[in-house]
Amino acid sequence: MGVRVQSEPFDAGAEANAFTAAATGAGAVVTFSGVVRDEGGRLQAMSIEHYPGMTERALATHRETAVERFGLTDALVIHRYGDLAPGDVIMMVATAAPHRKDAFGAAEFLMDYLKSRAPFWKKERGPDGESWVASKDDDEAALDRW
Amino acid sequence: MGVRVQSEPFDAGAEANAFTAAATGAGAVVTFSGVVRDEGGRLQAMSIEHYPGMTERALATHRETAVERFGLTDALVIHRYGDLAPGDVIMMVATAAPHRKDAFGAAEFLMDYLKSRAPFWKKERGPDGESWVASKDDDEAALDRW
Amino acid sequence: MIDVLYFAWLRERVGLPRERLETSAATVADLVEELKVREERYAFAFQDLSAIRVAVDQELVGFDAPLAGAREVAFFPPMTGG
Amino acid sequence: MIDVLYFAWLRERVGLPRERLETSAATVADLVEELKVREERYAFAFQDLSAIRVAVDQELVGFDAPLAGAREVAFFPPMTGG
Repeated sequence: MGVRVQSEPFDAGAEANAFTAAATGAGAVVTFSGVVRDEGGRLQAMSIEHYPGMTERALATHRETAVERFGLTDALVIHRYGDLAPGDVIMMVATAAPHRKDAFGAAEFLMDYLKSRAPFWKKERGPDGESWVASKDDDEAALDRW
Repeated sequence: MGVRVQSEPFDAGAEANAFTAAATGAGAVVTFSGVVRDEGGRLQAMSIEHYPGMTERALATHRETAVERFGLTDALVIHRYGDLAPGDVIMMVATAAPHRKDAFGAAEFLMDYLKSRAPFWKKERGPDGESWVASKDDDEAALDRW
Repeated sequence: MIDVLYFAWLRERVGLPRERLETSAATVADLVEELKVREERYAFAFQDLSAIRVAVDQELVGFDAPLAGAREVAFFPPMTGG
Repeated sequence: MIDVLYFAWLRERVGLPRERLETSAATVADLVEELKVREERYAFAFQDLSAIRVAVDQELVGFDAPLAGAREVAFFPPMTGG
């Protein structure tokens, strides 16, 4: 089902259903959704900047790698940019495979790459103003296992 | 969101959306859906038998263990029994956590336990008649990592 | 008196989903031995215990589990849900 | 001529999202040195290279990457998507 980069909200459940219905012969479908946390009221809004062109390329490459490496029947990546509010779904990945181990592995693989290798940058607005979200050493380290 | 054992079909996408909307403060939501494969046309129908009473207890216990062990904000398990057809969604789990590692780990943990410790038995009907699905050594071995 | 339940191919071999039995078996293994000598269909159903799982009062146990105080014993093949 | 793009706080520090530059820099690192001596805002933006990532023609590269034939260089902080 490819990759999509968009500012518009999307219906993660409807996307998952369409993905599952199209994944004939899959057996196992895993989805991951990232949601804007409100951090106990400290986060009022989030905006996401990205690098048009490179974003789509990077996501398509990671998706293709995941499909080959885990023998997926299909994979989907959707990521929003622009202004988001607490509770909004930022992005989702979905993976379909004959067996659960590969569907799970591929979803984790895609998320690890997406976190540190897809050109998105989050800015948060709270009571004390705006700040860019710092990358986590954990996220970079997570790539080592693949 | 608890556990549900039912013969009726359910809308996995709608369940996932409701789960995500209720999981305030979660950040990461993982779902797994099991789908009846058609095995290249060799599987015509599936029926699932279960142990009423014990099924609900076992699922509730595994869910509670997952919530505590992975610090989930919520977890959901839905499993069907009765007659199913290729393409039908057999079951789903959903897990919500502040960070993706725990949401993924908990969903895999729940699936591993559900496969080998929840009292469901699948029977498949194909061109050569009916047969009970054999358990996989892999599924039993998968429990060792937890 | 104890309720004995059978699931999947065990149910098919025994020929019924549940029955209420009078037994003085001390353990699950003793109960199985009682059943096996009762009728051929039980001997057929329980011929390979390595392929059979047991629950006493809806908790998975081993064949050495005691039956004292138990209300319900269930026999079934390894589970294949998910 | 090469297009140079800046994202996130690099864009804010440099004060523009992209510009077209004439450069004879052989590598990304050379280009950064050219920029740093040009104006204070570039020196500020590029003061800690360990916090900066680079893409040449939309592929992640190191600072030692050659610029020969490149059409587009982008500078940005470590990515925080997902």
